[in-house]
Amino acid sequence: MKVLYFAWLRSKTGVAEETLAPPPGVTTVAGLIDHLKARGGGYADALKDLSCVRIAVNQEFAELDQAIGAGDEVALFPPVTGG
Amino acid sequence: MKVLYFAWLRSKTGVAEETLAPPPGVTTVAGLIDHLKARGGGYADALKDLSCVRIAVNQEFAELDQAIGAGDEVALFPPVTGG
Amino acid sequence: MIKVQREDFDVGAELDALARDNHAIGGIASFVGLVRDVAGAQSVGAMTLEHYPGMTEKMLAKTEAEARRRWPLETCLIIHRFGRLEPGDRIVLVATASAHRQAALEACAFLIDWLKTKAPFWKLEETAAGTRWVAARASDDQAAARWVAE
Amino acid sequence: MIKVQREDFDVGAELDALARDNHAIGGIASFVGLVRDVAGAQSVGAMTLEHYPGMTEKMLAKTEAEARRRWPLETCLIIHRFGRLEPGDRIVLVATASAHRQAALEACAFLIDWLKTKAPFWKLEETAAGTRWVAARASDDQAAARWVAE
Repeated sequence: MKVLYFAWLRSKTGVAEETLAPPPGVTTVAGLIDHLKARGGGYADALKDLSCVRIAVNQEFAELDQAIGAGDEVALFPPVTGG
Repeated sequence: MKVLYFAWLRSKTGVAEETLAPPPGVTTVAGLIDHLKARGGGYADALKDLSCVRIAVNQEFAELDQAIGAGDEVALFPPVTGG
Repeated sequence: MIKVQREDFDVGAELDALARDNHAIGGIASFVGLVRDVAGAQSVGAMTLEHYPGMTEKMLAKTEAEARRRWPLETCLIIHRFGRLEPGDRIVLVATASAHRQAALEACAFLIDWLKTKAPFWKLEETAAGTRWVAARASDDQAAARWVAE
Repeated sequence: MIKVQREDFDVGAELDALARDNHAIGGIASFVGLVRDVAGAQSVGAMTLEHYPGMTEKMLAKTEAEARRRWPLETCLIIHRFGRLEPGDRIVLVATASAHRQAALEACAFLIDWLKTKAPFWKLEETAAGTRWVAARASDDQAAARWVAE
């Protein structure tokens, strides 16, 4: 599974992109986020307030309950500010 | 008094602009139009349906009851179609 | 700013000039009206735009002033051509610049809607069957009227 | 058409290209977004636009498709830049061409409103006090939401 971080989520985690093998039991975005928060440090800080976090799975906007698997690309980022 | 005609009012009257001394009794745009219609021919044809005629006095939109005098510029034209 | 002219205009250059050196501008909305040619029996070869010199400038300036009164614009431009124009030719440019995009977009729509019913221009179309004066459209009156209601 | 690029663009040339040889077009509406510099303590020196390559193109293409579904557009263009930009620099161009001006004007407003909340771009501003990520604005969500309600 590929996980991408943008804007201040990238700054806080210190990672732009990582490939990880999600542990058994991680079947949704919510599960993945709990897994990442458990790493503590920048991850816990970046993900502490999910109202400020937006999610895309395979480059489409998604919600916390979206099912994900090993082949998916999951992106975590703040609300967008383009235009 | 200067009277101007635009678009098909000009085509019908055959006149773009004329200077006339309004006869006594012509004190409003309506009075002027009656005076012009009485000339018959192209004037009567151009002014027969006033729902298709717009009026400006001194380059401001005006209504039939607008008071006019010798020094005024009166324009008669169809609804505008610019832009 | 108001320009009434026979000559064509350069949209890119006009928009660049609007924003130049004013870093308070966050967005420029614009509308360019073109001579349209409807294919078929009603096909238009060209048209001639007649106007009322003097009143035209007055009405466009009033329209601009009203837009500036209603929205916080940094600047505002109306260019309207007259004379003979062919299909694809530019007729009119309205452009509005503001710190905020909604003000620019709304003021731009307002300017073109008002101009359509208040600026003394008349179109004479050339068709295969001869020339004809374009009739005013009720939809233009309705479009202008919504800015009064608001 | 969608373009996501680091380079600047030429608004006049882009608009000309949109209308070229299509005489069914009666009007082109456009919006250009610029880097704004608010004077004072919050003064912005420059900003860097980060985006999500791949998803950006996908979301812009979806936004264009939705505009074409809702309005009778002859053509439609979105250009969005990324990378470091300075005050006065162009960020985005949206342009819509239609036979009728209301369709062009409404679709243009729709495109920029949707893009503001759906295209994955993030602004990092440089100020005297350091860099800061620009926060999303509730007004942008409201502007996008009105196109759902309609």
